[in-house]
Amino acid sequence: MTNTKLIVSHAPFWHSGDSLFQQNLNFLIALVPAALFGIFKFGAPALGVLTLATSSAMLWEVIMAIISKQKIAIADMESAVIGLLFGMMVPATMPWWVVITGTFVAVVLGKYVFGGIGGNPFHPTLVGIAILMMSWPAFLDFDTAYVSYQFDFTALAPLAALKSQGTSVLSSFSTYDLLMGNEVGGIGSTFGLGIIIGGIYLILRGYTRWEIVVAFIAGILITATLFYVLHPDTYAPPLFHLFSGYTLLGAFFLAVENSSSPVHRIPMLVYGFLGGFMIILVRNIGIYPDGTILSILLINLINPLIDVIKPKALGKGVSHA
Amino acid sequence: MIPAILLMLGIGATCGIVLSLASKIFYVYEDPRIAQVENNLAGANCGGCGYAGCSAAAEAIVTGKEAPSLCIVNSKDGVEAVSRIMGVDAGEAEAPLSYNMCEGGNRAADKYHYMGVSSCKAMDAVYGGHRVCTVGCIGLGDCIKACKFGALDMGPDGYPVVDDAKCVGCGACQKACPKDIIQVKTLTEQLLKFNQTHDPLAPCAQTCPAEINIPKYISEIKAGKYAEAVQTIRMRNPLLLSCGRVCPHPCEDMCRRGLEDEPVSINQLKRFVADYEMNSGSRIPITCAPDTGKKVAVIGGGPAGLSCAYFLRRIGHQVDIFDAMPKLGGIIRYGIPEYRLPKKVLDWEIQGILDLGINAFTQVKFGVDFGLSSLVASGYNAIFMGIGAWSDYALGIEGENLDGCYKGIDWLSKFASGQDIKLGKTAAIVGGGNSAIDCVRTLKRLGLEKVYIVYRRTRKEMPANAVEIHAAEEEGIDFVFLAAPTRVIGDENGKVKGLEYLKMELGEPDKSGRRRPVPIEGSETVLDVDMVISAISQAPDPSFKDTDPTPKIKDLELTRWNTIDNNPETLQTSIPYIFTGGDSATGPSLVVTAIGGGRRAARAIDLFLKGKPVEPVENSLLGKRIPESIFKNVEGITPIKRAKMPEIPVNQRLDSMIEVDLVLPEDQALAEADRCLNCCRICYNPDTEFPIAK
Amino acid sequence: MIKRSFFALSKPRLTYDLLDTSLQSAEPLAVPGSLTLLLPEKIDSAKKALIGPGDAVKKGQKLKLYDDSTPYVLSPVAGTIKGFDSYSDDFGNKATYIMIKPNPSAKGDEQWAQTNLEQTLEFAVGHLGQIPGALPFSTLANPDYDIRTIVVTGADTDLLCDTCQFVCSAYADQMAAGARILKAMIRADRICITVPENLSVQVDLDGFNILRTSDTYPSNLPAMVMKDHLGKVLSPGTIPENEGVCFIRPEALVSLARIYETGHPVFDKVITLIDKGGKRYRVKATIGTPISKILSCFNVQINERDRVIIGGPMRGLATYTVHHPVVPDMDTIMVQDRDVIAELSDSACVNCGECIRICPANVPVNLLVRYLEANLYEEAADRFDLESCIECGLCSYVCRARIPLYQYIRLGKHELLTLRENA
Amino acid sequence: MREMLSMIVVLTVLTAVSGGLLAAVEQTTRPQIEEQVLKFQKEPAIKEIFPDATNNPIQERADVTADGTTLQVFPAVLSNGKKAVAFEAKGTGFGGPVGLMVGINIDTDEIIAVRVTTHSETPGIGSRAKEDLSFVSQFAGKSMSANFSLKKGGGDIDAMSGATVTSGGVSQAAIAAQALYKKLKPEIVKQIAN
Amino acid sequence: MAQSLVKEFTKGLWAEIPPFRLVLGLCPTLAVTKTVENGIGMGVATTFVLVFSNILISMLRNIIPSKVRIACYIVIIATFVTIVEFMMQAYTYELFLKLGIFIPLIVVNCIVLGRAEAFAGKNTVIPSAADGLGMGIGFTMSLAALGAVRELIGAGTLTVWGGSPIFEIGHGYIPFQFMVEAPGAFIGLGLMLCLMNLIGQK
Amino acid sequence: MGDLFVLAISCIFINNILLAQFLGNCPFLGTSKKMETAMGMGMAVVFVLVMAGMITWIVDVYLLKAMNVEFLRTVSFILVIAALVQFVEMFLKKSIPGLYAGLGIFLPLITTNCAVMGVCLINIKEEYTFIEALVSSFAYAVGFGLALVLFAGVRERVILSRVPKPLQDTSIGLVTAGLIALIFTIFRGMV
Repeated sequence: MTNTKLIVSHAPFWHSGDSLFQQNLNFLIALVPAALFGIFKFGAPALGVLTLATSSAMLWEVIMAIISKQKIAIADMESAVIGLLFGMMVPATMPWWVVITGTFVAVVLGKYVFGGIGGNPFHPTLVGIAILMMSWPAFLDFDTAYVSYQFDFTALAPLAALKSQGTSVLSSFSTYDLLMGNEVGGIGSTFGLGIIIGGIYLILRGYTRWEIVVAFIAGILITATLFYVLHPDTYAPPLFHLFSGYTLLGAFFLAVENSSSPVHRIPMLVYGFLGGFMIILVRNIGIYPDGTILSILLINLINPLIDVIKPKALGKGVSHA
Repeated sequence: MIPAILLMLGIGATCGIVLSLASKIFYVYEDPRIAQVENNLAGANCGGCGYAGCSAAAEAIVTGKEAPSLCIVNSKDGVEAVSRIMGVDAGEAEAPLSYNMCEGGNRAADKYHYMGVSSCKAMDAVYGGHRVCTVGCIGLGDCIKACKFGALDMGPDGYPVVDDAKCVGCGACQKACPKDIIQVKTLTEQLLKFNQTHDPLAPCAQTCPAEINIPKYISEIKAGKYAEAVQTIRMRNPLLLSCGRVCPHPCEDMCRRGLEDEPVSINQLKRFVADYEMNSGSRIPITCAPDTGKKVAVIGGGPAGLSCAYFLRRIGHQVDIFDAMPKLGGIIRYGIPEYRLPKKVLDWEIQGILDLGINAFTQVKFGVDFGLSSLVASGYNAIFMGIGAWSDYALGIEGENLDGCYKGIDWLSKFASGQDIKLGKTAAIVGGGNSAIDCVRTLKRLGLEKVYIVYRRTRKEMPANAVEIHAAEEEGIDFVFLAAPTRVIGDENGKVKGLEYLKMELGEPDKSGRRRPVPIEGSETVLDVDMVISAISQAPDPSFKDTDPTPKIKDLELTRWNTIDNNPETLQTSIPYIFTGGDSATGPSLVVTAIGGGRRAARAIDLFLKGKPVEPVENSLLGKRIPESIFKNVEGITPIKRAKMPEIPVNQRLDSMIEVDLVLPEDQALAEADRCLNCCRICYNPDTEFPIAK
Repeated sequence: MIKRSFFALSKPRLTYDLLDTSLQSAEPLAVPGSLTLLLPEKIDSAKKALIGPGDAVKKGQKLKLYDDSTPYVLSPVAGTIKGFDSYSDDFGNKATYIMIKPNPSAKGDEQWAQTNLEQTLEFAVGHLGQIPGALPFSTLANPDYDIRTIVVTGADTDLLCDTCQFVCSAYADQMAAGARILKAMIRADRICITVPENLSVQVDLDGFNILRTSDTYPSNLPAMVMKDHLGKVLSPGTIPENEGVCFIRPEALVSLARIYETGHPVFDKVITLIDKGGKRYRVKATIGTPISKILSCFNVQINERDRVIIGGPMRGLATYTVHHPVVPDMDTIMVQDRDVIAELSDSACVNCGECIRICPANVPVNLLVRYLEANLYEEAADRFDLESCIECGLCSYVCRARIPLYQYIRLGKHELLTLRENA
Repeated sequence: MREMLSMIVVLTVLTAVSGGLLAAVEQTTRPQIEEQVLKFQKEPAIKEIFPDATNNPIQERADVTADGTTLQVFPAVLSNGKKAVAFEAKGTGFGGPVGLMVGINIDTDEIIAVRVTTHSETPGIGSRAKEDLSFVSQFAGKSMSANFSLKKGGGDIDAMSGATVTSGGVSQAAIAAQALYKKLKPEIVKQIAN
Repeated sequence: MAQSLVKEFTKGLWAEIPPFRLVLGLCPTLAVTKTVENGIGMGVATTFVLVFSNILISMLRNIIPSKVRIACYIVIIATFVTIVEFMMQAYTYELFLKLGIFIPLIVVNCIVLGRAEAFAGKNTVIPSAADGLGMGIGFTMSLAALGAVRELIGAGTLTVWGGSPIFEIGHGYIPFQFMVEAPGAFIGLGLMLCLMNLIGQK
Repeated sequence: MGDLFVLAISCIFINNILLAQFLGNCPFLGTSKKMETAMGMGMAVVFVLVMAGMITWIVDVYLLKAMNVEFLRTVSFILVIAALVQFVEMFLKKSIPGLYAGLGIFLPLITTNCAVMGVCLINIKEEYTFIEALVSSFAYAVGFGLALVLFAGVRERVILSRVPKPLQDTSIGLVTAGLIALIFTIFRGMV
C-alpha cells in the first residue's frame, strides 16, 4: 500500500458519462432514416457517395492529424458526421473526386485550420458545400444530375424551378410529396419526414438545442407567410419553403452545430429566427434558389456577436455590503 | 499646365496653412519621447502590433506598457534607437535569451498519476506537481505553448530545449513556468548568476568554488560538442587551461559516482576540452555585452584579478589591469612551477582574456607606482584589489636568516622569473602545503641529491593535493613527518649546514578533529642540508597601506591575518568602491576559489556601477549544500574504471621542467564523460545494462 | 454514480443523500503508532525552529515553528516529535507536517489542567485552534469581517456525505450547548442551521434558526444558502464573511461544548468512510491519524490508480497518499475504484452548452474556459464572470468534451488572486 | 513661426512641382492613351458589330453634341450600302459600369448588334455577358423603340441565368442608348451626312 | 558599402518579403492576383513607385519638416503613381483596364508609405533605391506567386503576358473557380502565408 | 429616397468595400483582433469617410473637372484626405479629448486606408451626385465597420481556439476573412 500510486485529479469525481462520441453517434443515428431513404431512392450511387463522403472525411482528419503531429481524433466521430452530412446534401451522381475535394474543403478548411473540434466558427460541411457551389455549381445542379433517372414524380428541383419559372410550378409539388421525399435533391435532404423524426430524436436526447430549431422554423414560416400574404402570386407559400430544399436538414442538423451556434436562450432564438428569415429573403429576392447554406453560415458569423446576450451571473452588479 | 500648377499650388498651400495653423491652435503637450519613438517606428501604420497606428504604439512604449521591440516591422537598428530614446541602458538592451535550468526532470520518480488540465501550472497546483523533485521540470510544456516564436521545443529527454536562434527573450516562457526553470536572462545576468538554494544543482556543481555547471559541460563533451563545453566552462571560469591542470577538484569529492565507484575525473575532462581549444589553433569567440561606459581598475593580475576583469569586460565594462610583476598570472605564473603549468599555456590563456579588450599595465606596484587617488583621478568608477598573498610567514626559529634559507613563494617566484639562485646539494622544505611540494619537486628537477619535506603532522594531514604528494613520492622525495623544526644550523660562513627538529607524536584530537602533534621532549634530530625553504603559508602584503600617499587608503580595513576585510557575499570592502577577492580576501586558497571570488566581485561591482544596492545574492548557496541532494548511496551503478591521468614516466621527467601530466586522449575522455551520471538535485542517470542504449 | 438519462431534454438532477440511519454511532479508532499534524506555515530555513526531532510534547501542547508565527497545532497526544518537513498542498500552499510518535505512558496535560478556560474569543483564538470541526476562530476574530450570522451546515454540502447530519442527530445536545458558548463569545445576532427538507430523523434544534434546504445539489452550498435563505447575493469575488455570515460545521459546536464541559481539548473527529461499493462506515479518529489506518480498519483495499478522496464526489480533494492525516475539517473519505474513474480529455470546448444550462450561477463557462485556457485571467474575470462561480463542479460533471472545467476555474481564481497581489 | 512657414512653403512648392510635372506627362501621353482606348475597347466591338463595314468607322469617328450632351459616334457604311452608326452607352452592373456598344441602322432604327465593351463583373457569372453572345444577340434586330427591360421588369430581354444584375446592367445600358439615340439622332444624321 | 547595399536589396526578397513577412499591402495583393499577369503588372507598377519615391524622399528628407512629413511623402508618391497610371494607360492598356482602380490606390499601399517612413526618410539615396527595388521585386514575386496559384487552380491556366496562357492544365480539368473569386483570394493568401510560416520555421 | 436606400444597401452588403472590393484590408486584419478596437476603427472610418467623401466630391467637381485637370485626381485627393485626417486628429485631441481617446487613435491608420481613397474614387467613377456620394460614403463606411465588427467577433473566438501554429494570427485571419467574404455573397442580387 505504501508504494501504490493513486490517481490525483481535481473535483468533481463524478461525470455524467456523456461524451463527444455519444453525441456524434446519436447524430449519425438521427441521420439514418433520411440517408437510408436516399439510398433507397437513388440507388447504389447514393450509397457510394455517402460511404465515400463519410470515409474520406475521416481520412482527411487522420491525414491532417498525422501531418501536424497531433493526436488523431477520429474516435469522436466528428468528421464522420461532417462527411455524412456532406454526402446527404449532394446529388447521388456526384463524381468521386468532387466528393473527396468537398470533404477535404469541409474538414480541412472548415474545421482543421481552426484548430479542430470546437474551434470552427462555421459549420464545416456548409463551408465545404458553399465553396464547391461557387467552384463547380454544375455538380450541385439537381436538375441535370438526375437526367438519367426515372422518377414517378416531378423531377425538378423545387426551389430552382421556383426561381426560374415562378410560382406556376408550385402546383407540381404537393406538400405530401415534399414531406415524403418525392422530389429531387441531395441524397439525404429530400425525405422531410425522416429528417424531422431524426431531428426530434436528437432534441429529445438532448444533443441539439430545441430553441434553435424552433426559432429557425418559426423564422421561415413567419417570413414566408408575410411575403405570401403580401404577394401570393409571386411568392411561394410557407409550407413549400419549409419542406423543400435543404430547409429541414438545415433546421434540424446544420444550424444546431455546437461550435458555431449560440448557447444562451435569447441568442439561440434570435439566431434561429434570423437564419429562417434570411433563407426566405434569399429565395424570394436573392439570386440563389436555395439560401439555406449561406444563411446558416451567415448566422454562424453573427453568433459571436449575439451570444453575449446572457442572463446575469450570480451576484453580478451586487454592490459590496 | 498652368491650371494644373495653380491648382496644386492652391491645394498645397491650403493644406500647409491649415495644418500649420492647426498644429499651433490645437497644440497639446505630450511626452516628447512619443514623437521621437514614433519617428523610429516603421511608420507603416499597419496595425500589426495590435495598436491603432504607430503613434498609439509609440505611446504604449513610452508609457512603458510595451517593450521597445513592439513594432513587428521595425528593423534591428530601429529597435535599438527606440531603446535608446527610452533610456533603457545599453547593458539592459542586450538581447536576453531563454535559459533552461533543469535538464532531465523526467528522471525523477512520480508520486501520483495525474488527470486533469494538461498544463504545468495546473499540475503544480496539485501538490506541487507529480514529480518527487520539488524544483524540477514538470514537463507538460507550458513554456513551449507560451512561446510565440517557436523557439522552444520538448527535447527527447523530456525537458524543453531552447533554440537560441529563434529566441527573442520576450520572457513569456519564464512567466509560464511555475517552477522557475526557464529563465530569460541577458548575457550579463547569465554570467553573474550564482548558485542559489532553490537551483537544480548536482552535488559537483554545488561544490565547485567557481560554480561551473559541471553536468552540462560533461554532457556536451559526451555529445562531442567540445566548443559548447568550453563555452559552458567559460560562463564561470576564464582560466580553464590553468584550472584543468592545477585544480585540486573539490567537485570530485562530491561526485555521486564516487559513492559506489571512483568519482568521475571531472577536472581531466575540463583539461581535455581546454586543451582541445588550444590545440585546435583558433580561439572560440567570446561574446561581450554592449559597452556601458564604466571603467574599472583591477589591481593584481592573478587568477582573481583576471577572473574579475574577464567578467566585467564581458558584461560591458571597461577594465584595466595593473600588476607589479613583469607578466600577468600572479601566483599561477610565479608560484606554480613550469612542470605543472607550462608558461606557454598560461600565456595563451591570458592573451585570450586580454583580447576581449582589456588593457594590462605590468611592473607597476600599487601604493608605490600608483595609488588610490591616481586611480580615482583617472576616472575609474570602481577598483578590484586582487593583490594575492605573497608574504611568506616566517618559521620564527633561530638561524632563519642564514645564507641558504629561503621562503617558499619568494623562492618559487624568483625561480620562475629566471633570477639566479644559488643551489645546494641537499635541501629541507618545511611545510605540508602545495607550495612546499612545488618547491621540492622543482628542486629535485634542478638536480639536488636529497630533498626532504619536513612536516609536523603525518601524511594524512598534509594539506597539499593528494596527487601532488603522490607524485613527489614517486619522484623520490624524502618525507620527514612529525617533525617540528627548532633551529637552522649554520656553518662559520653563515651558510646553512643543517636543520634541527623535534620529533612529535599525535595527541588527542582537537576541535577540528585533527590529532594535535605533541613534541617529544629531547628528541632533537639534525638533518644535514645546505638549503632550507620554509613554505608554511603566506599572507597578503599590507605595505601599500603605508606607501600609498592617499589618506583614504587608511580607511581600508584589514583583518588580523592582513587580508582585506570584506563582506564574504559581496566582497565589498570598507571603502564602498573597492572590492576584493582571491587570496587577498581569503588568505591562501585554491585558484578556483579565487576565480569564483573574482566573478562574485564582478557581480558586486556591476551592481555598484549601475547604482543599485550592492546586496548579497538571495538564497545564496555559497558554501552550503542542498541537503536533499547529498545521497548516501546511488542505485544502479556498475563500477567502471576511472580514466587514469596520463603522465610522463618518472625517469624522464626529472631531467627537465617539462609538463608532467598529460591530457586524456579523446576516446578516453569520451569514455570518462560517459561515466558521468548527469546528476541534478535529486535525479541522475543510472548505468543501463547496455551502455549503448544510453 | 448518477448517469445522464436517456432523454436529456431537462437538466440532470443530482440529489443529496439523507442521513444513513443504519449507522447509529461512530466507531472509535485507537490512537495509531504515529501521527502526522499539518501546520499551515512553510519552513523558513533561515529561521531557527522552536521544535525539532526528539522533542517531547504533551497532549494539547501548542506546537509552532518559530517565535513569531501565528499558526499552530495542538498535539493530540503526548509523545515525541519524530521530525517535520515541508508539504506542498493545493495551489502551491506550502505547509509543514510534523510527525509525532505517541508515548502511551505519558499522561495528563498539566498545562491544560492549570489553564483557566475563558469563554472569550481571544482565548479561543490562542488556544483552541484546529479543534475537530475546524471552527474558524481566526476568521471570527478577524476585524475585517463583521460576523453577525452563523450558519451551521446541518445539511452536508457535498453529495453522498452525511457526516454533518449524523453529528446533528447524534450530538444534538452538545451542539446546542456549543452554539450557546459561541454566541456568547462572538455576540452573533443569530445562529441558523441548515437541515435537509426531507430529513425524517427528528433532531431537537431549539435555539437555532432552521433553514430547510432542498435536496437538489448544489442548494446546500454557502452561496446558494445565502441567496435562497438569507436573501443575500454574494457579489463576485466576495465570500460569505464579507456579508457577515460564517458557515461552520456542526461538529465544531460539539467540540466547543465538549472542551468547555471537560476542560480539556478534544481530538477525536467523526469521519464517514465511503468504500468503493458506496457502503458507509462511521469512525471517530484522532486528528493526525493516517487515512491508511482507517482504510485498513474496514478492510478497504487500495490499488494502483485508485482514487482516495477527502470530501464528497463534487467538491472533494483527491489525495496522493494514503498517509494523509485526519485533519479537523475532514468529514468524509471516499474511495473510488480505478474502473469507475471517468477519463478526462484535453479536448477543446465544443460549445455544446450543457454547462451553461446547468450552471446555478449563470457563468458563461463555454467562453470562460477558452479564456482560462489562454491564461487570460483578468479578461475572464471582467467579461466572463470567473468570480461568480460558486464552485459546485456541475459544469465538469456534465461536460461533453470532458474538460476539467472546475479545475480550470479554481486555477483561474487562484492565478487571478496572484496577479492582483503582484499588481 | 519659421517652422510654420517652412511647412507651408515646402508643401506648396512640392505640390506645385507635382502638378506641373503631371501636367507635362499627361500632355505627352494623351494622344497615345486615346488611341489605346479606341484600340482596345471600341475597335473590337465595332468590328464585331459591323463585320462588313466598307469604311473605317474608327477613323471616321466624330463627336456629336446636342443639349450639352456629347457623344462619340462611329459611322459605318455597310456592304449593302446602308448607313449605320455605333456608339457606347453605360449601365450599372454588379461591380461597376457596364459599357455597351450599340450598332444601329440609321434608316430603320433597328439594332444591328450590340457588344459589351467594358465591365468589371464577377468572372464566370457576369463576365459571360461579354463572351456569351446568346445574351447580347437578343438585342439584334430589335427596334430602338422596343422595351429593353428584363422580362422580370416587364420587358423583352431574358436575363442570363444566375447573372441577373449584369443582365440588368446591360439592359440599363441599352435603355440609356435608346435615350441617347432619341436625343442625338438628328445630330448624328447631320454628322453622317457630312 | 557594397555589402550593405546587397543586404538592403535582398532583405526584401526573402527575409522581409512583403506581404508575407511584412503583412502590408494586402489590398492589391488580394484584388489583382486573379492571374499571374495582373500580379506581375501590379508588382512592376508598385516597384516603379517604390524606387522613385524612395529616391526622391531620401533626397528631400532633410528639407521636409516633420509635421507635414506624411503629407509631403504622399504627394511625392501620388505623383509617381499618376505617372505610372499614364504610362500604363498609354502602353499597356489592357493591363490598365484589368488593374482598374488599384493603380491609383498604390498611393495608399502601406508598403510604399511604410518604406518611405521606415527607410527612405532616414537613409541616403543609394541604399533607399536598393531598398525600394528589393521590396518592389519581393512584392512582385509574391503577387506573381499568389497569382499563379490562384490562376492555376481557379482557371487551370497560367498567363504571364499578352492574354494567351503559357500553360494550361488538360481539358478534363474543371477549374476550381473559388480560387479566382474574392473569397478565394483571402483563403489563398492565408494558406500561402501558412506555407511561408512553415518554411520559415525550418 | 428609395434609390438612395437601395444604394446604401448595395454599398453596405453587396459591394461591401472590404469583402467584395478588397479595399482597406490592412487595417481590417490589424484592428480586428479585439472587438473594442474594431468598433473604434469602424466609427473612425465612418467619421472620416463621410467627410472625405464630401470634400473630395467638391474638389473633383468644382476644381478638377472645372479646371479640366482630372489627371490630378489621385494626388489631390490623397493630399486632401491626408490633411483632413491630420487636421481632425489635432482638432479632436485638443477640443474633444474624450472622442479622441475613442476614435482619434485610429485616425493615423486611416490615411493609408485604401478604403477611404477607394470610396472617394468610386464616387467619382460612378458619377454620383453629391447626395449619392454622401450616402455611398456613409454606407461604404458602415459596410466597412460591419464587416470589421463581424470579423472581430469571429476572430476573438478563433484566436482562442487551437489553431495550428503556422496558421496562427494573420494566416487564419485571412482564411476567416475569406469565409466571411464567401458568406457575404448571400446578398448578391438582393437589390
